[in-house]
Amino acid sequence: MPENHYADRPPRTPPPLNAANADLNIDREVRLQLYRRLQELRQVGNRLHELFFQNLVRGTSHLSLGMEAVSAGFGAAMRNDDYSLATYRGHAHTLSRGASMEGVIAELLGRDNGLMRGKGGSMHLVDVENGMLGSYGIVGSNLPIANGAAWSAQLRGSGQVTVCFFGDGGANIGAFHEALNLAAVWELPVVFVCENNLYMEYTPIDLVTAVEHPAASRASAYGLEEIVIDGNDVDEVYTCAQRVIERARAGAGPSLVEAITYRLGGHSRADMAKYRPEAEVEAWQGHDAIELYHRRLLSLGVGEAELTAVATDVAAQVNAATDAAKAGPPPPLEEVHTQVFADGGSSWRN
Amino acid sequence: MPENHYADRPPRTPPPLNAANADLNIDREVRLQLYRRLQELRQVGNRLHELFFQNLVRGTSHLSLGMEAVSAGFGAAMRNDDYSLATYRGHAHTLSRGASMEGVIAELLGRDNGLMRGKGGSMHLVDVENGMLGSYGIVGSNLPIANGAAWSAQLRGSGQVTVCFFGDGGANIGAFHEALNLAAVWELPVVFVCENNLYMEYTPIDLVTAVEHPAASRASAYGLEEIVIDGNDVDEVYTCAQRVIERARAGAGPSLVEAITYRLGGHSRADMAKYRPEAEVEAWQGHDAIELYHRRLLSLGVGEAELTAVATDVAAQVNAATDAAKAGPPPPLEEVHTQVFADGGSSWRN
Amino acid sequence: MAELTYRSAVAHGIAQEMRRDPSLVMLGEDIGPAGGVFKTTVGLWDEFGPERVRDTPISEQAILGAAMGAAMTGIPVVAEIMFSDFLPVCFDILSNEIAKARYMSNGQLAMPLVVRCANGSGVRFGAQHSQSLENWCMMVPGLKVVAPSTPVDMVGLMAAAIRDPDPVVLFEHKSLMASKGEVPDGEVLDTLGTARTVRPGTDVTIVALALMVPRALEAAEILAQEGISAEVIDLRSLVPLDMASILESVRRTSRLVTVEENPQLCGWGAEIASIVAHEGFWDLDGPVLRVTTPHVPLPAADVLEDEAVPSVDRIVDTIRANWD
Amino acid sequence: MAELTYRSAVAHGIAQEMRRDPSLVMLGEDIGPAGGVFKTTVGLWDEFGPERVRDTPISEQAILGAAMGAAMTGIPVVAEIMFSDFLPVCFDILSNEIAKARYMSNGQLAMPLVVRCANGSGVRFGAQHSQSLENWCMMVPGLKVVAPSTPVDMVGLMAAAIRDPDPVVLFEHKSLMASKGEVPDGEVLDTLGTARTVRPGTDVTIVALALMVPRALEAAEILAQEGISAEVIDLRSLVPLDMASILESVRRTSRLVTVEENPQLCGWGAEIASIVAHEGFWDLDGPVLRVTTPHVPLPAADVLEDEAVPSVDRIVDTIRANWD
Ligand SMILES: Cc1ncc(C[n+]2csc(CCOP(=O)(O)OP(=O)(O)O)c2C)c(N)n1
Ligand SMILES: Cc1ncc(C[n+]2csc(CCOP(=O)(O)OP(=O)(O)O)c2C)c(N)n1
Ligand SMILES: [Mg+2]
Ligand SMILES: [Mg+2]
Repeated sequence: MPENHYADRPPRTPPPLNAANADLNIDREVRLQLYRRLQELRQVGNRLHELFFQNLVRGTSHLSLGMEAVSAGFGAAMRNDDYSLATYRGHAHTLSRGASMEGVIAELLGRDNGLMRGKGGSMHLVDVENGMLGSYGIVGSNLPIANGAAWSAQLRGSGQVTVCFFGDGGANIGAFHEALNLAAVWELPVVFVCENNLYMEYTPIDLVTAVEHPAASRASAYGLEEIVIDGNDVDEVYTCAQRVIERARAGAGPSLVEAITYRLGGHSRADMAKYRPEAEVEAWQGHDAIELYHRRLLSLGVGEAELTAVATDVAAQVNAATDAAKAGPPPPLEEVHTQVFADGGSSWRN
Repeated sequence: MPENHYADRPPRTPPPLNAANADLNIDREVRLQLYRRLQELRQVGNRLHELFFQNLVRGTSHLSLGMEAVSAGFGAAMRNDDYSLATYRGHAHTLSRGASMEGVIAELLGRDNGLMRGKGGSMHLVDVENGMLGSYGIVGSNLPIANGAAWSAQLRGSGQVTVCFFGDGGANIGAFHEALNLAAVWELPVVFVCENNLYMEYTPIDLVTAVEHPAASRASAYGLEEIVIDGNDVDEVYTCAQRVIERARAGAGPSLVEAITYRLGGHSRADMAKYRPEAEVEAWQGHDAIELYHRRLLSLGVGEAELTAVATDVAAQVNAATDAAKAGPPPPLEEVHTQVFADGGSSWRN
Repeated sequence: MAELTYRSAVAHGIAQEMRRDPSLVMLGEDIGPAGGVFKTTVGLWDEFGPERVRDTPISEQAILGAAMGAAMTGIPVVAEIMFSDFLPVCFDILSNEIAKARYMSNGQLAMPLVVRCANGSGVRFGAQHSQSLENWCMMVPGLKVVAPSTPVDMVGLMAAAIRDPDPVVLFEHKSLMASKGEVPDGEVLDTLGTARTVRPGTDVTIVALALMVPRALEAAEILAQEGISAEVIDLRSLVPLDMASILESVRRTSRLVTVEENPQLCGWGAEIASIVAHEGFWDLDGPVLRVTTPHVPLPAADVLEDEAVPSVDRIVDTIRANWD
Repeated sequence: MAELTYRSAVAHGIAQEMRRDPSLVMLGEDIGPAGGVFKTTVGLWDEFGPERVRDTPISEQAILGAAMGAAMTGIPVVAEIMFSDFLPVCFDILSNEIAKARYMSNGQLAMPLVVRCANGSGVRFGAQHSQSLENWCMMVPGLKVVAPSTPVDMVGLMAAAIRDPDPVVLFEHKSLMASKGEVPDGEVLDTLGTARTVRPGTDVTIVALALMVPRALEAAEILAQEGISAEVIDLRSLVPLDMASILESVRRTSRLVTVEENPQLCGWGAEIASIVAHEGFWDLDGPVLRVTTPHVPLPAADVLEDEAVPSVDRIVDTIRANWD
């Protein structure tokens, strides 16, 4: 089997950059925040990649390298008490809600200072205090659960909106269908965001999907608007996020957004993603969320020095978080037996 | 709780009868066969209803009274070696493939001469010899399985087409989505037929569905044509069935058909279906598949006497089948332990 | 004191809790105006309205997903899965998500929800609507499992399950629906994880659950006439499991028989037998016996279903045949 | 004779059968050009082509449904569910449909299919990708269940499972993937339902499965140094279950210990313990012991996962502590 088994397929190239997005009405301060967030997500992603190859991440890790604009854009558009649910590829979505970098990194290292003290691991980041209701390892499972969080907000009249991220591959599983239908019927304040990075693990999504857009082409099946955005243009993501979140908050019901993006690295762990056409990878490298945004900010008059300062600042933060994470001890062995039940333990008999 | 809890909803009335269907190019012989089949299905249904109230059907029974035109029309359009899969509401679909009336009735009576010697019961009629691959009790389950039968025919190059029947309520379950997508991607020779009788068990389907047509409004989500037909007009059903089955046989892939129909009786067992608006029930009684067809055949010059003869003939057949079914002994108790495994037994250890 | 059917005890218990806790909600198929296909939720929609008693599409994953998401954000939920046989349709949400969320989040997520379902044989519905699947839930770490056998237990254990901060699966036995019993006026609240000795005895301990409890009692009656004194324990709850009561009983009787409606392999009786064969080994004076449905899917015909599921006669015969 | 890894033995066994039976097909996620996420299907797509080795969408119900429909119409199928942890997503098709079709149809439908999945702990993937779920399949009437522990067993039992006319779930252990062993040249065909005594002994019978087999063997080695002679049985197959071998062994050793990777409740060890506590009761000289993962979801951190899953030390300690 050749490692690059889909190398001969016609490359699926990024959408053309929408230059008009530079003119979107977004505050300079917000844009700088978005840039900072992109830097954080990218730099933590890179760091986790390094730690994996240093054999310090013992399990797996599904990075969002290249896909950061989706979580950054949505994260910035959410209210502090809004809810997020992600897949196993949930690091960026957790960080974009304000979770501690140390907590995330330490969790992947299996340390006691991890977000869940090592119990959950890379695929299951949860940070309830910051509205992050979890990363779900089973494809599709988070969509029906997101409905529940949205239902709860509806019942409580809290005005909270739930944003649920999933992959292109996840749009073909049964839970997607059930969740979308119920959300529409109950007019739930929930936004489903498909991060279409064109691939399942190693199989191109178009080979196994009946329609062009795994999520958006199905919106009409639930009476919803078809929304496809450039998931690498953080301004476009942010603006769309504001709109659909506002809509949900106003009681106008759910939305389904498909954000087209690409992972710069592999699916997980040591995957080098050699199975993709080279021209495709190159095209997407040329449409990198962070570089695009860097150029846009320059074009909007932000100085190179200011951007560099952000990047440097973030680098220091990531270094400090890494050191702190590494300094954490392993969790005590008794932790195996805690928190199965609400009494803190795992006792099932007397 | 009032028994007629949805009585105040606006009635959902039948589609207007399409008079042009009289002009469809269908042989007189075929039409008489269709009429006979309708009579068979109706009369067996009525008989089963009686037997239930005589407490002879010990389990449950989900009748197709009022919905017979769908199975009659599709059954007539199928080749002998084509495959059918149905839900628990599978009597008509089994009979329309040529299964023995005695076998069906006896199965409901739990007798040894039942189609499956009493092992399966009303919800699980199977008659492989006649292409009936089963009645499935779990909503949605038969759709992915139908794909498998179609895949097998594709692999074997047999030209067989698989027809899979399901309900409006079944269009909201995850298996529907997975099955439709795979069928489309693999271009399987399968036809999915939604019998939309406007209700789940007791809940009107429109209260829990995001779109007008639970099945057809979703066809585009799988790149398929939206097809809605009058499920009570057997000529319309038959013509549509011919078209989509031919398409599948020719290798042009799956179809999704939504046949609008109505059950004249309850969902199952002793349900009197009092929860529906009276005006709705009356409107549909006026759009009864058998009466409609009776009138059409008269208008096409078939004599009343000829039609009466068919009905009388079928009545005799049903009586004979009932007597034979009742004469069957209960299955021997050892049958509990047979046919779990291919060796004929159920042994799981030495 | 009022006499209630087991069926109406379901709604009775839920109503008690919905009155107590205005945040408690329900969802499921046909549970609203229709009152449930087993008529176990009759009256709740009328009293608590469509916001708190929600009809759903036929989407079991969506049902349990909604229940989970609501529970973990502060809304306690009672979700109905119409037949336990449909649990496999949503088993990922139940076993991988609901059961594990607290653990994986290291306690960040709470899960105050109850999944109710009709369970068990006797109605001649065949292999996909008659199963006893308590062991399917017992085997999943993080789930609690309850199966009441009487109206009063139904009310009290329903209340306990609803108030429990952990996810509880509550099995309602189809063949017990019409059975009747006294239920005290006022609040009824029971305790999870407590078995009940429903008949004292000295020679053999019979452990049973749900429909098997009345059968075990009848069997004990017959055995008594033959000079065998059987103690009958209604297990009521599989998780938490009241092993103390079982071990204590076996200490006195020196014999254990479990009576399970599930097909044999990996049933709850196996778990109990294995624990007794360890911790109670030196108390045992004879082999541990299990009476179960044979390891087959359930047949539909009445004579076959009756042959498959443990009967009073089979319980008696098994014990008699192994008596010395 | 060639040395194969356990991982490559999977494809080796399947290839042998695909060459033998040109009607045999496969389906699953990323099993084609990618060779499977565990690289267990490498080479099959190249040799047998995309018609016989089909990539699917992420649609487990569609996968098992397609497998079932094809199998019952004459096409034998090997379906991959990537991780056993995903079985609950398609558990209706497996437990209600595939397992019961023959019975409900009174033998009209045959079901020659194999469901393969990666199973078990040791890779620090956390609670949703590390489970040992053999008992979930064992408890379903109509399914056969196999879990090989060596490359040669993988080839031979894969072939046997594929040729078996009944549905078989075959568990491939993630932590054994890199292990190596000799596999004879030419056709290798084993027999379902046969356990293997992998170490003879006289004092205690240890029954183990998959990853627990090498651990039980190591434990036996240590115990031998302390004068305890342990017989180790590799169960290999849960359905059919080779109870004869276990009972025969216990007759000689008078002691039984099961070593299970699954969480305790309703594990396969419970079933075996309960049978031995009945049929082998008078052979037993001491309590039946079970070593299992505690009844918790699996934690992700390496130290915690290692603490949870039965280790050589825990097996040794359990036996030692119960020795008299
Ligand atoms: C139900 C289920 N099936 C299969 C898997 C294995 N799996 C993990 S990630 C993945 C690919 C998912 O692709 P996509 O949804 O596009 O998300 P991406 O990884 O590209 O972000 C698969 C098949 C799973 N976790 N859950
Ligand atoms: C997965 C699943 N959920 C629920 C049920 C219970 N149930 C049986 S029939 C039915 C209604 C089905 O409605 P529809 O699909 O419209 O078919 P109809 O009965 O109207 O023919 C329900 C909810 C079931 N059998 N399977
Ligand atoms: Mg993807
Ligand atoms: Mg319907």
